[in-house]
Amino acid sequence: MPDPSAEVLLDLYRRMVRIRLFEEVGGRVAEDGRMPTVLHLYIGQEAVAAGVCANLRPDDQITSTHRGHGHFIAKGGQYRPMFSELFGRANGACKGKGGSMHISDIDLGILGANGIVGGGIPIAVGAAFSNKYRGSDAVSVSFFGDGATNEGSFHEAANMAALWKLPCVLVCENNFYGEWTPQHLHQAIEYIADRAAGYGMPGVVVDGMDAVAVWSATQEAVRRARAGEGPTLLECRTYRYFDHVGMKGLRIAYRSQEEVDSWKARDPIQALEARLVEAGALSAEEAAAFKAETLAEIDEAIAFAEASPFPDPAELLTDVYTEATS
Amino acid sequence: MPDPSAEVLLDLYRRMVRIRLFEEVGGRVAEDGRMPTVLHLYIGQEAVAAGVCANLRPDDQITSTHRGHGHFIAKGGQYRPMFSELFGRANGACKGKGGSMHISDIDLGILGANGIVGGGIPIAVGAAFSNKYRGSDAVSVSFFGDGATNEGSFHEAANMAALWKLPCVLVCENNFYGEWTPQHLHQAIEYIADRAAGYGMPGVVVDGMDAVAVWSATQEAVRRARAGEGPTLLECRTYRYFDHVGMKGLRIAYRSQEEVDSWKARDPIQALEARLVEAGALSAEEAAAFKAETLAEIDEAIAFAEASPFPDPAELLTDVYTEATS
Amino acid sequence: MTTITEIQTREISYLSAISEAITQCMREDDDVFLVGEDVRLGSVFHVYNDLLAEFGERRIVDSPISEAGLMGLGVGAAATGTRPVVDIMFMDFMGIALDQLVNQAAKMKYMFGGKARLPLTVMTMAGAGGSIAAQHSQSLEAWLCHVPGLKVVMPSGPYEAKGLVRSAIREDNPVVVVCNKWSLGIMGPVPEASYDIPLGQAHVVREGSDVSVVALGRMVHEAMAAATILAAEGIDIEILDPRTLSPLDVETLATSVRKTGRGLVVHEAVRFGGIGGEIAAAIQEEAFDWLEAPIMRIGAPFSPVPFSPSLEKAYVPNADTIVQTVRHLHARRV
Amino acid sequence: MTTITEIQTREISYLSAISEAITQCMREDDDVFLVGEDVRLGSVFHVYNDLLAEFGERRIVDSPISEAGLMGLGVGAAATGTRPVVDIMFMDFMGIALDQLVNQAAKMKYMFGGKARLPLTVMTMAGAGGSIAAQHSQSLEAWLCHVPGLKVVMPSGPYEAKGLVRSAIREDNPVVVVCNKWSLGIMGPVPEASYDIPLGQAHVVREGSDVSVVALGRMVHEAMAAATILAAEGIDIEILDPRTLSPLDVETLATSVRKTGRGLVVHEAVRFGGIGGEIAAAIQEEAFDWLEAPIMRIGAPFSPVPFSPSLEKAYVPNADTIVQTVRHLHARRV
Ligand SMILES: Cc1ncc(C[n+]2csc(CCOP(=O)(O)OP(=O)(O)O)c2C)c(N)n1
Ligand SMILES: Cc1ncc(C[n+]2csc(CCOP(=O)(O)OP(=O)(O)O)c2C)c(N)n1
Ligand SMILES: [Mg+2]
Ligand SMILES: [Mg+2]
Repeated sequence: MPDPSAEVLLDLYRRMVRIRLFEEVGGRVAEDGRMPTVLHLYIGQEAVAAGVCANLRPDDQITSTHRGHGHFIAKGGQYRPMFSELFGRANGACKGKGGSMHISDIDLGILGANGIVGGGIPIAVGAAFSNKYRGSDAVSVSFFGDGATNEGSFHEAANMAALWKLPCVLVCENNFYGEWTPQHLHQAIEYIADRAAGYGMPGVVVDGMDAVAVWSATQEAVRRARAGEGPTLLECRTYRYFDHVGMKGLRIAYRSQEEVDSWKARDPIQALEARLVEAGALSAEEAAAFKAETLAEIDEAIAFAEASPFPDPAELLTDVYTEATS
Repeated sequence: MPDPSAEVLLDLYRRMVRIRLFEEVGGRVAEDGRMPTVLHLYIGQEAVAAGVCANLRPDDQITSTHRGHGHFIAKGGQYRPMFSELFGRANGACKGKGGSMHISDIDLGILGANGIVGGGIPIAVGAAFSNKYRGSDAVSVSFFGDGATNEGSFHEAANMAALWKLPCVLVCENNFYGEWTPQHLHQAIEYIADRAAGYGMPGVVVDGMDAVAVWSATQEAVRRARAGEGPTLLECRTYRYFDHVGMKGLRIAYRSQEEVDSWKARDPIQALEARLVEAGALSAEEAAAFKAETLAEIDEAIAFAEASPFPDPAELLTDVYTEATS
Repeated sequence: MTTITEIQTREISYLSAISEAITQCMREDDDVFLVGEDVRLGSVFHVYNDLLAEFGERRIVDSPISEAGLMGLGVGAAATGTRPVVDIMFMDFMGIALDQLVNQAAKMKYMFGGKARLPLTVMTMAGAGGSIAAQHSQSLEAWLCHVPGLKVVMPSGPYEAKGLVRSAIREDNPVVVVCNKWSLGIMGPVPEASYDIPLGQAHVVREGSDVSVVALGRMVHEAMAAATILAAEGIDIEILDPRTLSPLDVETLATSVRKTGRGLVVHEAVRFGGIGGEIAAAIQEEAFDWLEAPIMRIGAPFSPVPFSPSLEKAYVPNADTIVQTVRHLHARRV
Repeated sequence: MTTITEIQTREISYLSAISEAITQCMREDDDVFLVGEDVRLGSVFHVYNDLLAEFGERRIVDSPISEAGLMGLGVGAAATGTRPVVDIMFMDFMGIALDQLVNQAAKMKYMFGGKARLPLTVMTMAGAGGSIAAQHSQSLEAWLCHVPGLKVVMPSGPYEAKGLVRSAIREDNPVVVVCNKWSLGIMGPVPEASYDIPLGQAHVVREGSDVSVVALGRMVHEAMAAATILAAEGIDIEILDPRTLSPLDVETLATSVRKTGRGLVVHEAVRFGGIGGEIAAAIQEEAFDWLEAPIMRIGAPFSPVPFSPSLEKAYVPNADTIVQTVRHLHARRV
């Protein structure tokens, strides 16, 4: 696998920064009670969304989780529809009907965040089936957590994907906790990628704090999928800095400060920024400018959202069914 | 592992013969329309039920499948309650309420055949949890097919069993078909035992046509379970001689006569009988006498069942709930 | 509107009607495919026996025994441009697949702010009566009717089966087709050409003046048998087949009850909590001032489906139960 | 019978009442254990916060995220001599666990010819109102009520929560306790000592003469608020809390309607296909000759639960909806 070009590295960097800043600002806004929702923050895991989605085309599909804003952004979702949605406004990505756990844009191939742990995996496999059936070379990707790999839906979907060599990639973001339950209390294995052998697909363990590592592992998995060689289970070992939900810090001491700090020391954005600066591909000023621009875009989107109207109660009963029949 | 004693071999032999003759006679009686039910015949797979159950105590529990008569017999179920049940009589093992797919006797630790593929696996794991919780050293065994290993229930239960090191044995009877779908069209792996690694438990492949092999593999698995070392996934590779349901022969050519014949050539009962005769532990006359006795017992049980009354319609609404509260 | 008798029909079975509808839809539209357990070889009910030969393995797909994954496959495929027909062999297994159907298929369009289209058809077999016991005999349509985003149809005979299956497949929403496994052999006149039965329209099967009997699925035939017996006693029942359970055509049902003043709802499902409660409650709301008696309901008693024929016979509602209840209703004075 | 006021009570929350009931049952009976996702640390609702410290990891068991396996674990454990309390965090997830609950737990005793005992309690949280959207807000009790072999209770307040949870745990049958996540902070007087609320008995919450309002769960409080508004207008409603939905105490409800001549059923669940249909249909059967108006029903509209507060406010039934419908009912002349 050749080293990624500076262009790729910059792309990964920008995607991660766009996610991180969204989460930091969004998290605070939610915490201040300005939004009608809590957020499952993705901070710390950005390398996964960025590294995976940088390999995807607009017509490739993803399914995501309750922790879905990062995937939405990495796959091309914009701040305005996102914030309008989170503020419950009529011009949100889902017209205010979906909310944080259902953020989606099917035109961008984003088949939804999901409030059901494991719920998106069979859907991604169905999208892959459909791509193959329709003769498209699009691939689908499902993101899910370590906890989700204990759901039957993971197992059933993985088996089907491997059986039919479907063009998809199963991306497990192993952040070592499902809510407050550590991995060793929910499964007796160390590497989730080891489950792949039980389905007859390759299982790959990746450093999920390294966007470049994720990017290159995904490149190979996507290549295989697009070439009709079947699915891959990619275990990205990563960490969430905040609690299961929200920013307020841990309500329960279920992990140690040392553990958190040790992961933060390997922050994926800082690492890539350092590498880019060192390689001369990015100056400190450019980095600061990009962050400032992004923050401005976020602030503008929040202002836009807060100025937008709530859906009219008459909207309650629309969008339940598609009216026309083909 | 020491070679099994002649006593063990005879025990395995008798259990298998009792199953085989039940199935042959019961299958014909069902086919003749004398019973209100079809039967999922177990013929060909007897070594598994016999080899496993010969290691179990009366207080150990099993859960079974739609193909459950063999397990019922091997775990100590008698012909009379079985036939009365299959004939739908009030004195059946389940008072005529359960039928073939639900044959059970909780007093013998038989927690039911099951009409839901994969449905019994979590139940066996629950029994194992309960055994451990109550400080009993009883173990539980779940029987299920190759097809069932694609159900989420298998996956979820296996993960829990391994996680908590529960005293149970997961026995997959890989007969290479789920209904008429061959294994390679339902999963992309060759050895189902390979799934065990994904849960962190040992997976063992056994010749399911060899009662002695099944017996000794189970002996070790049961020992582990009873000793608190956790579950084992035992893949017993076996074959059913008849179609998915009933005796009438194959309605569809989904497998070849050569394939069927090659498995029949390794018939588990014939093989063990030959071994016993050769070892001088059983004479041809003794074998014939045992079969004749067994057939007589079966005939008597059928006559008994057919002479027994159907449940009174007033029984329809009893046994839905337990009345007393503890 | 052309009626059934004006066009070319033949007597075919309920089974053939389902198969023919799927075949015609698959011929018309390459986006339609069938996926389910053992469907390649026709599944246990033989309904799909002829499809593999015509459409091949690309379009007739055997699923592993994985109902949740299978339903999810249908959801993902439907959301991305195909038109899957998902077979859940026995309706009893719906509990395994329900999350994908209810939390994903039914809600996706709404949660996505209208941006999804879910042309998903789910075929399944309900019904008791053949001693296949508690886990292979249930009628669970009430669960599905309660879920916004789904539609639910229940064909009573071959004509309904063909038309409703076609409408379900062509519909851009998730539709569950609840067939009856003990109706597969029922014969009836069915047009050769393809046709739709519009979803959401009840059908007056038999006109009558004394009591309105709303019968679901196979119970339509039991009601017809009851009508003959009752006619001999001078009681003239009107029989209505809702055909679609969700959305329910309350107006047609209430109109009938306004005429007769008496209503009875009959289904095979367990009476308590069955969709008959909704139907009865809705009718009495709409026709209260015309009612001469309460709306009555017939359904299975509150027990699992028993195995023994002697018990199952007492379990499944039939023409006799209908006759007795209608007599009672008819005799009732306010 | 001692009444609530005669014995030592304190004001505690609905949340504490649940926790106290489980704690007392666990102290009394070592066979009782709790298993569910993240229960060790109290689960997301904090209901179980205090249990681990007292009972330890043997009895407070964190499950992997595996609702089907978890429910099956409960079934197997209950059938073999323990008394599991299984927590299914949100009722919305019931679709994953339903097969084990419906095809195994509910039917096992019957299928086994009476030989099983299934002391299984399932705790779960229903209810909309906090912008947690379509997959975390549903009230799906109607599914469970339709299943012979299960019992279903729905505590409306702290007193009911404590007594019903205890009765559920001590019952030798599978009981689902449908709690309301937005009621956890409701305060009320609750005895310190343990007590049972018998399953299958409805409770007259408020006596009244004009309209009988059958309110489920949290809707009891909305009905109480409506009663105050309506009283000011001279309309005196009687409020009934079924407490147990299956088996349903139809007699108490029908007796009330025979007195008032008018009935209204209110639940949070989607109106169409909700258990309100069963309740309304059953009442009109039993009280027809006394009815001065049809039995009316209030429930959620036929859409998934929306996220935006502006929509969700219009979605969830409340005191206003009750006031309006009661006015309408009260004004209706036959
Ligand atoms: C089917 C289901 N079960 C339980 C939950 C509650 N829940 C939400 S997130 C979560 C933990 C998920 O853990 P993991 O899959 O590792 O994802 P992470 O939160 O770590 O990203 C749980 C249990 C749910 N939403 N859906
Ligand atoms: C949940 C569920 N899905 C499907 C079926 C229908 N069915 C009954 S047996 C069977 C095949 C089972 O195959 P396997 O597990 O290999 O067991 P075998 O019949 O070979 O013993 C199927 C699909 C069922 N009973 N339950
Ligand atoms: Mg995690
Ligand atoms: Mg098999």
